[in-house]
Amino acid sequence: MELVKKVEIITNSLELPQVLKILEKAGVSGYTIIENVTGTGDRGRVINDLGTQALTNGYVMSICTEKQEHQLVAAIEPVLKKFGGVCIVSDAQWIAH
Amino acid sequence: MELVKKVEIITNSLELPQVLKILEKAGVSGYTIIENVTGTGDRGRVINDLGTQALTNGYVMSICTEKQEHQLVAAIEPVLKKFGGVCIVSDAQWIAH
Amino acid sequence: MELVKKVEIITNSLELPQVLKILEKAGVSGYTIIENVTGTGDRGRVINDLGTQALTNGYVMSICTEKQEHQLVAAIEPVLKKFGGVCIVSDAQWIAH
Amino acid sequence: MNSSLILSNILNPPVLFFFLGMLAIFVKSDLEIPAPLPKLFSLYLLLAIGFKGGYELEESGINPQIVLTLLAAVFMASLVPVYSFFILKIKLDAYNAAAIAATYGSISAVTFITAQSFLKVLNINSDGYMVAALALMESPAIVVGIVLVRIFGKSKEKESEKSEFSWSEVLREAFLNGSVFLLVGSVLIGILTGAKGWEKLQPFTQGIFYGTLSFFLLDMGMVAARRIKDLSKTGSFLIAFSIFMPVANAIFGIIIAKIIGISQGNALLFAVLCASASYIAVPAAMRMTVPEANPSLYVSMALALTFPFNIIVGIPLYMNIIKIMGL
Amino acid sequence: MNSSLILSNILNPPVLFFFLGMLAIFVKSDLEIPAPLPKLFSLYLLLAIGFKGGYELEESGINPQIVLTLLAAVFMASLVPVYSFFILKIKLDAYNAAAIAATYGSISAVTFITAQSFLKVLNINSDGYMVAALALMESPAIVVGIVLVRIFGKSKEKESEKSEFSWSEVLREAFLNGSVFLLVGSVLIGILTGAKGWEKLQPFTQGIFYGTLSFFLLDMGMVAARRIKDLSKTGSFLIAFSIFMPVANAIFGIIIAKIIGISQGNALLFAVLCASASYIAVPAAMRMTVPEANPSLYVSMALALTFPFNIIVGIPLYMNIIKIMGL
Amino acid sequence: MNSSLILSNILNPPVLFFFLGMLAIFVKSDLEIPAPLPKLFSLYLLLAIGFKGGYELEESGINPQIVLTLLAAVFMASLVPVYSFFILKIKLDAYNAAAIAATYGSISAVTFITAQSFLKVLNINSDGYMVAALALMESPAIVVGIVLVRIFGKSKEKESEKSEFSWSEVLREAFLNGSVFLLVGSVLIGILTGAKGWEKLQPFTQGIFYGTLSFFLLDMGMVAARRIKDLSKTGSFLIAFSIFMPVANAIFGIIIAKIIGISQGNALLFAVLCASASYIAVPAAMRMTVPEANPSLYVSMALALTFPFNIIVGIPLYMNIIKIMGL
Ligand SMILES: Nc1ncnc2c1ncn2[C@@H]1O[C@H](COP(=O)(O)O)[C@@H](O)[C@H]1O
Ligand SMILES: Nc1ncnc2c1ncn2[C@@H]1O[C@H](COP(=O)(O)O)[C@@H](O)[C@H]1O
Ligand SMILES: Nc1ncnc2c1ncn2[C@@H]1O[C@H](COP(=O)(O)O)[C@@H](O)[C@H]1O
Ligand code: NA
Ligand code: NA
Ligand code: NA
Repeated sequence: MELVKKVEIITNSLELPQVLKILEKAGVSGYTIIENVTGTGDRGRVINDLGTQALTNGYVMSICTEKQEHQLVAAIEPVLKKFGGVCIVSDAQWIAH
Repeated sequence: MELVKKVEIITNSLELPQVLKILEKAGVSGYTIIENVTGTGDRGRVINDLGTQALTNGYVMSICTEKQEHQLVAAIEPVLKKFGGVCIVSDAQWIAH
Repeated sequence: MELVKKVEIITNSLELPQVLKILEKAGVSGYTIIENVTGTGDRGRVINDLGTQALTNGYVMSICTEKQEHQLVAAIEPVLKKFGGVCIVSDAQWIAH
Repeated sequence: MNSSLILSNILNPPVLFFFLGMLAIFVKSDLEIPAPLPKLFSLYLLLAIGFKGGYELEESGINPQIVLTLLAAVFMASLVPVYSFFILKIKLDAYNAAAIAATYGSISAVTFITAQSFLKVLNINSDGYMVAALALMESPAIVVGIVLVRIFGKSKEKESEKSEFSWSEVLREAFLNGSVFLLVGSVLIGILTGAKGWEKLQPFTQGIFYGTLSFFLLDMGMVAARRIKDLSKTGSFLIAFSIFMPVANAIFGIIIAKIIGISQGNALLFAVLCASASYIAVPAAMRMTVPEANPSLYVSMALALTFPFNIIVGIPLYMNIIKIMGL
Repeated sequence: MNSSLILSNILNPPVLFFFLGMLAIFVKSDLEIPAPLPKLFSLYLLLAIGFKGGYELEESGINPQIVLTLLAAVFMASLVPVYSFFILKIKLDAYNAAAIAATYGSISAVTFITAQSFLKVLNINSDGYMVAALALMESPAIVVGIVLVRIFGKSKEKESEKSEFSWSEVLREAFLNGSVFLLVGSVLIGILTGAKGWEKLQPFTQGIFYGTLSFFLLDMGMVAARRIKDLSKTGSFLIAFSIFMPVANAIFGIIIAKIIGISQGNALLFAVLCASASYIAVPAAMRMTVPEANPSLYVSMALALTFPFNIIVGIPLYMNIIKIMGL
Repeated sequence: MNSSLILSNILNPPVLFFFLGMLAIFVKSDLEIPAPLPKLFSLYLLLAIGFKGGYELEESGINPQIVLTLLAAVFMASLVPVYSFFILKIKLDAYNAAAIAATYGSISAVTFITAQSFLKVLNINSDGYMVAALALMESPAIVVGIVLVRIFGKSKEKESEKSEFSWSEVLREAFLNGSVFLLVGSVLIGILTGAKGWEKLQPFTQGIFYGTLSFFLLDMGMVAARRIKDLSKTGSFLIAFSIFMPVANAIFGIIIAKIIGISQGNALLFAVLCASASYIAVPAAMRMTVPEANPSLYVSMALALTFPFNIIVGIPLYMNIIKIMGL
């Protein structure tokens, strides 16, 4: 198995497309999305009970190399600063098909 | 990036409010929730096909400090003992907005 | 808390039953499932907008021992090779009820 | 047993869709009605029967007969879990016995609705106030069940933990759970808005009612069948209980119906309420208040056995008993 | 105020279901209408009123009165956020003031629909083209709000980031957000298919309309009540704003309605459009374009105060004012 | 081509809503119909047309003409994938050729339903048994596709893996996939409950039918348009295939319809069945049994090209051909 970095990003659903663009620019081999997650943070409670994604969160996870990770984190930071959210990095191993 | 603990808790959806109370008491800066996950454990299969949350699981993840983590784990344990579920802790790094 | 392995598998939803069989064969104590996640990988974009699971992904996470993990990874690899998807392993600690 | 009754029941589209749902699981079709669509149907059905019951109640007004019926309903809902508990205690611990007893003391709204639809096929009248009986019979068993656990359960908990138990939460769970709340609320709105409101909502609450019921029973057939394999761990005692207890409760209900002198149609609905078991509200309450009990026991008994039994065999059987007993 | 108007409003099933939803949260019932079911209802309602409005417009044709009304609609939708902004600036920074101003300049479709249903109870006519006014009033406030931020917001951003701002995205968000798009699209389809199309879709778009509205308001009652605790952080200035501003806007709207001489029913709908605040399209646009503003402020004001106020008190109150002013 | 036919098709609300959905994606509106709501509509449509078809079949009874038509249906469903395969093999490997061939051999239920609605606009009769043809044409192509892969696919798999392949699973996937199962089940229930059942369910299965179809086509327009960019990777050969093959299949179907002498309305439905391609059942089956094939090829061809082509151009075109050929 290959040593990799696992990057997880949680932010407002509306910013999801922007996050995916950043991931693609960093050249990751893929990512996985969980939509309409909720939570609490500095910007208050997020409840998924309005018929809009404007006020829910999106979760994206991507397995990438350490180099890609650095690029990713640098590019994601201003988005999080502006719209809120978190970016979590951890070590992992993986096999892809 | 800051070294942090990632705490993940999976338990019966009905106990979710109690888990969130424990998180807030421990003073974590936020958490993320995925509702209606399913699974299998000692208490049997969980299928999400009844119009009730009584028999589905909730997933909560919180990034916190090591100190908060200790407090959390201690407080969560009796809930898991009584109602079932698991609590997973791992190392990570993060940036928040 | 006990040192454990966290295994995460993301693959086409149709293969979920097969993955669960492998988990059960490896003797894991349980697993957690998130259905209808989406993503991108070598097999292209996955959008959850058709009334079928055929083209969405399933996410399974299982906490297990290192020994079970080895068995799991070996058994999962051919499935991923054939139908696509990824398997991620990381270190964690846990308490179960 | 009168075979035309069985046929009338089975040739009812909702019941046939129930079969179809079961069949889908047995033949391993990948037919799926994903969450939360079934929730839409069940909320709709509660709103619709509540609203209709309220409207009919407003039209008919209250009379002593109604009061008597409602008292009988509360009586049965409180009594059934008590005797069920002692029967179950023969083989089970107090936790599981109480949880199952509560399950059978409470009711299944969709079984009630299917019985209404059966009466409609036979052109037998029933009254709107039976919906009030339905609402009244959902909660008492939860309270009785918890009282039984408090008395008979040898608590493994330390005293400190025991103090956490809160009656206010239990009572809220019992009397304000979603289905009771929506049902009672819709009854009240039906009463308040009367004929005017009925006219406005009728295409929604009545027009598409049987279609939605069919759709919901299609799903329930799948849900029930999915749990049938869980029965293997249940044991023959509980399997027998899931069939015979409903019949006994129904007969008991019919006797009471005869005593208080209610009409054929209402008697069938009352019998069905006594015979049916809860697989939503009660399991949710028991999961929270009696976590020691095994949910897969009480859920699979109510869902995989009693529910299909009542839908397919029970409803015409109870009608037959009612006819034999000359109501 | 004419108490029979209040009663007519309150004894309307949709409004009662709204109360029931609020009550569910207050008594902590576990009643739940899980996502995305409410989305189904809101999409349905937009499609249905759009299609009906289009059909009626096709029947009646266009006349100068209609053009005048639609111009008045755009005028109010652009003016309300401007004066609201300067009132709000007394206590708030430019970001929050602009976001709240935009919220109150735009409209709430379900408030409009509830007012239509109130007119139906009273047998007062209104016209299909008011749906076009509804559609026209949704977007301008978003643009006005962003212009206000651009002028008055002391940008904390560096110049480099500022350049990222794209008007094309903002205008798309304003004029092509899902609800405006579906509404306008359905109006056009209603116009194009006329009486033939109407006949075919009528059981869907009309038959089950009030039932679905009731269901949706049940949910909206829960959604509104859930946000009431957030009001504690809002402060009395904004609480007062959430009640008095709608009334002022409605009166302003009624005066304009009198000047341009539109009928009682249309005047009520116009007043309600002026009085209502957006809690979906505008928050989404503001979250993206003015992330510095606090969503829990503008969402909870519009949803937990203005919306219930309009549904319960506002609609009959504005009707009363219309009657007093002799329209 | 008769322009009034095109107009009749396009001025049909469901078709206009399909356009509206496509437009939503093209202009980047944030309109969204989140999962699983579209599933609700598609299950509803299958249940409704199945039930109606069954009821009509029960009324009309079986005759040799019906048997002949159903045989022709199975014949075409088995033949189309064979000749499609050999055409596709010119440019593609056996896996992709077989998967696409299976896709075009099978059918799209919503195209069929839109054609029914087109016939209704034109007041042309069609028969309930065509729904049985629809059901019969869904599965054979799956089996044919897999047989073709078994014969022509140079398996990269080791022998040990090959043995894992299970025909029973394939046949289950082919004949018991959710849509076939629900459709056939609803037909049978429609037959069994006849006029009585029809009367009860008619407001549900018929009343709200066109509205729900409109809603579903709104979604399908979005789904189709979303895949249009994927076509860039498809290449002109496959793009041409997605348009010309349906027309060829339709003409072939019309010739057969003429030979066996079926009515105009039925002939159109038959042509549409031959012309349409599956984007749900077959892709699911192919994803499992021929994982070597690229799903974005067969899904985007069927969904982004053939489906809109049939809905917008194909249906009136095939009707025109039928008229020209004097059926
Ligand atoms: N400490 C945390 N742990 C896990 N998730 C978090 C944490 N802080 C914030 N989040 C997630 O990020 C979202 C946005 O955070 P914020 O911008 O702080 O409001 C929240 O709604 C949570 O879903
Ligand atoms: N080993 C495990 N790995 C991942 N999730 C687990 C594991 N064991 C239990 N769970 C989750 O926790 C829930 C409750 O577990 P239990 O109380 O053991 O039935 C299960 O339904 C699973 O979702
Ligand atoms: N690098 C990655 N990081 C996270 N998820 C991935 C990654 N690569 C693939 N996946 C997930 O696995 C699914 C199947 O991958 P593939 O077989 O490569 O198309 C994708 O749709 C993603 O959900
Ligand atoms: Na009972
Ligand atoms: Na307004
Ligand atoms: Na075909």
